[in-house]
Amino acid sequence: MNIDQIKNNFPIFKKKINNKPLVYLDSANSSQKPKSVIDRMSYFYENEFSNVGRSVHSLAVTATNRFEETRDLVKKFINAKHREEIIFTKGATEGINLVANSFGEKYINEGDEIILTELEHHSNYVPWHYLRNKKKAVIKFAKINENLEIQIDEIKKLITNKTKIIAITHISNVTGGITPLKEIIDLASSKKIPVLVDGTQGAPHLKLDMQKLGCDFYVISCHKLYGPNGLGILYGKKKWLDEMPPYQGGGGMIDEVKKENITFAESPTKFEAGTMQTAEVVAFSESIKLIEKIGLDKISENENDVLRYGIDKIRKNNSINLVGDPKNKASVISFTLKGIHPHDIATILDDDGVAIRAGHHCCQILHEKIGMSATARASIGLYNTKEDIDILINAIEKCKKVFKI
Amino acid sequence: MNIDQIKNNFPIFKKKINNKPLVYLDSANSSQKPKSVIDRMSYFYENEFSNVGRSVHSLAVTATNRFEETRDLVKKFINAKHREEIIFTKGATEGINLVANSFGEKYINEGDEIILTELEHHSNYVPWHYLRNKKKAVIKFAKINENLEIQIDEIKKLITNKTKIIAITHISNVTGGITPLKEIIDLASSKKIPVLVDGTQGAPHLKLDMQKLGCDFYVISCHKLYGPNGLGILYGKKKWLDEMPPYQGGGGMIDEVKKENITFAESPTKFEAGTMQTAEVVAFSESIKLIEKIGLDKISENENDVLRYGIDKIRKNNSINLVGDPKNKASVISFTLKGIHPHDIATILDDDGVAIRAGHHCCQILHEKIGMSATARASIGLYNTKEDIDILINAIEKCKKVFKI
Amino acid sequence: MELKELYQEIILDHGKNPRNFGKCKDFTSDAKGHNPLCGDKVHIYAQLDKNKKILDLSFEGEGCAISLASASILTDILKGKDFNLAKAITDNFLNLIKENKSITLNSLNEDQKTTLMSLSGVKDFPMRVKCATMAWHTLSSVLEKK
Amino acid sequence: MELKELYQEIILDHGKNPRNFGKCKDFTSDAKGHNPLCGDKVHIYAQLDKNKKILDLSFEGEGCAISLASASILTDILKGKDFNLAKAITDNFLNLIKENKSITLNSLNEDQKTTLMSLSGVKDFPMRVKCATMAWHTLSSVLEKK
Ligand SMILES: Cc1ncc(COP(=O)(O)O)c(C=O)c1O
Ligand SMILES: Cc1ncc(COP(=O)(O)O)c(C=O)c1O
Repeated sequence: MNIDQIKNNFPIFKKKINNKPLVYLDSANSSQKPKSVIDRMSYFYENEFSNVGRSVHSLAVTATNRFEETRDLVKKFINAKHREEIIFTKGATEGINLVANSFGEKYINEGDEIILTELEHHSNYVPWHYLRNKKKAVIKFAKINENLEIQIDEIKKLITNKTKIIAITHISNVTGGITPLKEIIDLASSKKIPVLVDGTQGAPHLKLDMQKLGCDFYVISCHKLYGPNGLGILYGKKKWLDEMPPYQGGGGMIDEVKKENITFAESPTKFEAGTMQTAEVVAFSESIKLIEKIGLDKISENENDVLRYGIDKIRKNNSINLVGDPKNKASVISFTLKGIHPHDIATILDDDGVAIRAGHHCCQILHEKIGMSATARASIGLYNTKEDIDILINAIEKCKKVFKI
Repeated sequence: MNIDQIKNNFPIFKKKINNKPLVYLDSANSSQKPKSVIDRMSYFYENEFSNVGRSVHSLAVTATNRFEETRDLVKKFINAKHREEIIFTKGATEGINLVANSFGEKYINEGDEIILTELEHHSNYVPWHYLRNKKKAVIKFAKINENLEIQIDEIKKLITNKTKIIAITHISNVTGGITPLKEIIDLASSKKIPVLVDGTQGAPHLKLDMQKLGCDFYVISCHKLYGPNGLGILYGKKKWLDEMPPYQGGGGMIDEVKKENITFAESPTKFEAGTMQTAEVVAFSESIKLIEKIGLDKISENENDVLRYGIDKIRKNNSINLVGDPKNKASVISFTLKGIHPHDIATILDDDGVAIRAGHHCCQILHEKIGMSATARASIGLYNTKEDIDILINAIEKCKKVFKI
Repeated sequence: MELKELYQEIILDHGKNPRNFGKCKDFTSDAKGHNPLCGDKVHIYAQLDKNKKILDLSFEGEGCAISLASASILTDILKGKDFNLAKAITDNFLNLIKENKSITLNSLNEDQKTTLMSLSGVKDFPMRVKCATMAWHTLSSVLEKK
Repeated sequence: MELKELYQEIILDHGKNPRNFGKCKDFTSDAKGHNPLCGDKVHIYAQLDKNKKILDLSFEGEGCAISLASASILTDILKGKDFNLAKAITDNFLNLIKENKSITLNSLNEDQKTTLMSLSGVKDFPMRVKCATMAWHTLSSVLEKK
């Protein structure tokens, strides 16, 4: 696989940042977009645009077909069993809110327990916090170990007969640690506890197979998967989606509307209220096509090469501290420098065209645990190379110079 | 104003539909997009893309600035008092869901009353229906008259000291009738009842001034305003937004997150959970610029010319029945033909390149009232001409031929 | 996409003068179909006997020419048939419309075949496929309910 | 955008060795500032007397060099000043950073002016403006609380 060729698909890499070539190491935040996705969106608006599912004229037919074809593509991409299990959302955040709200409304009552982990992103905690307040439910956080890894034993400990759902990340957006999902889901299934997987960081790096994985819900953000902003996917097992009440109310999701009562359509329509982000959905099909053309195995092989190369270099560098040391990890390197705050690191790196993220990465529980209010994070996408790591390390060295350390 | 010049801004009109030029009369469903909006989105992805508000590198700075500049533009466009009163949503539907949920959570209790009208779109009913179920609240529908107009007296009749909100459309998406909003809002204010305006159909045709209008909430769908799909605007008075609890939970909207409790940011951040549809927001600034370049007064002047021309022609044609006859109206002509179902009309019109919508237009309450399960609707946007109306009428005549009537 | 393929003489006739409209006497099973996006509705009534035969069949409903004609043709053709045959014809018809397969059943006479085939013009109008198939899906419910 | 404009000697010094760090004795008013997006925090303590004078001023906090230096410089410059002057200097500083206006106050000596001006490099780094201004906004709360 030739990375330069792949990089050529992403117009933004023609851009200079502070007169330096862009070294984009912020894909865990949001990935850049290939030309095929950008152009698909323009093409759609210029040639095929109409509202979906509502009118019977030719444009509406085309738009509706393109939209629903993408649902089929996604179904195949994640190997779901039914196309009705694929719901388009605004993002992973909305996906989790939908489940916490709708599943929570129906199945979670006073005293019931929700298991999260200390690694969760705010998106996989705040919606459950609402539910805790609304239903007087209990949230339990599974402890992570000194390497900042999720451990199945800590989850096992927390399970009681009041556990109603386990909501857990696939890959940590701070440590890159890969959760032993299969084991956790098997454990949960044996106790009939449904599992929601926050797959926001998982989907871009790991091949997905919903039927094999066996989780009950899986959420994805398309913008981290080389797709458009403002689009996410919620996968849910049909048996739940059939039973769950709708989430937002509006056009398109009803069966019959009377003054006294309203009945609702079936999934996925039931969960897609109002005019959808059609262009984004249609364009996302190009992300899937690109990923499948390169192959997720090749993508992760290259990403892992770059990751290992980076970790090795950092280990050899005494002034850089790695944050977390999970055995099984992907894409993410979080680090700190003694005496230089991560924000200052990010600013100085930017001067060399290197884009990373600094902060708590929407993981305050984790940052409180490790006693740091912020860390610096470099994250690797399909377009990154070992050269990018070299430039990163040089720029980190420069931080020390600027700070006279 | 030269319509052809304006039309040239919209690439889709180069397209042929069934070998005929596209006559797009479905803008109330969703409007077509000018090249400037489409190109702005591409440009953003190709040159400026990064996640907003989260990183400190240069791309993130640019993206964040563009995003927040659009908020300022929207503030000016609708003459809101504070930029914090502008919240970006997925669409009008999400805007209303947000208010029904968040305002409803805090201010509406058992037995409290919500006033809607018989003209409301499902988006402005279903969210209130949820609230009715959740809080045991009561929904009252203000009756419309034989011209299918909203009448202030019918609203007045329904107001009691239990009325907690009035939620009402600005322009009906079926009749085009313009609601006497100012009078209704003045009445409501005098009784300290907040008013939510469903401005989905209002914003594309009427100049907006939130400070003059004095409503408490106003929702907009950008895709009906020549902007991208998947984006909406919720305007809310600061005094409410400051007090209302957040809606969706996730990254970016928090203040401090602990295991036991969470505190939240201020508006608008509080209401914008998760990664936003940045490209869409940025591109929407081009919609506003186009509208302001032409001028909303000129836009509505032309639209009204075309509308009156169409209504006159239809009145002279004995076989076409107008649906609703509001005195004050904009953009929309709904009609039926004796002996031909609206779906069949839409299909036959499409054969001549004419795109209209047929169905209940997400207004089942209204359609039940008028005893029709479906109507045909032609709706006028800034790019439509009297010629479009001529082609429409000819195509309607063809329906009779096909049906041998 | 030829408009006159969609609106054939037979369709227009069945659309304007639907056969077997109303509730049939002594119906023993019924089911409703509804397309919430457009508002089309159908309600099918059947009098079924113990020998798995459709003694009588009728419908009520509102909708476009295609959906009315489709329900009308359905009742006309399947009245008097036994369950298995009705089921086979339904499958055949749905395959014709959705998968573009040809009608194979020789249990129908030429006249009935022509009538049924008149609905096939809908294949080229994707947004109208549901109009043509709704009654047939509803019939399946009626038979399953038995 | 010159990195060395942002990380001037004075800033680095105040960042590494913040002045007036900790709770000042007998503080009579305090307030917290927080930037939830990056996690920077500041807590300002002031001992105020009835004659509207800031007798003592200190802070605690964590964050980047800019935010620490900004809080440190603030306490250094405003300690001993009376309210109105502190308020005027604050406004002046915020205008400098946000509106790019120049510092006009001659109540500050040259040394203090140079120190304050060292924070102005932040103007060219929009994402860092909040780091430089948070302490000043928090001080306004402290004075208002009085
Ligand atoms: C692990 C994880 N979960 C959830 C999210 C939320 O995704 P989004 O902001 O796209 O809704 C993110 C991204 O910020 C993430 O990294
Ligand atoms: C009057 C009215 N309200 C609300 C909506 C819902 O808007 P959206 O689907 O963009 O959320 C529409 C559009 O369908 C409408 O016409």
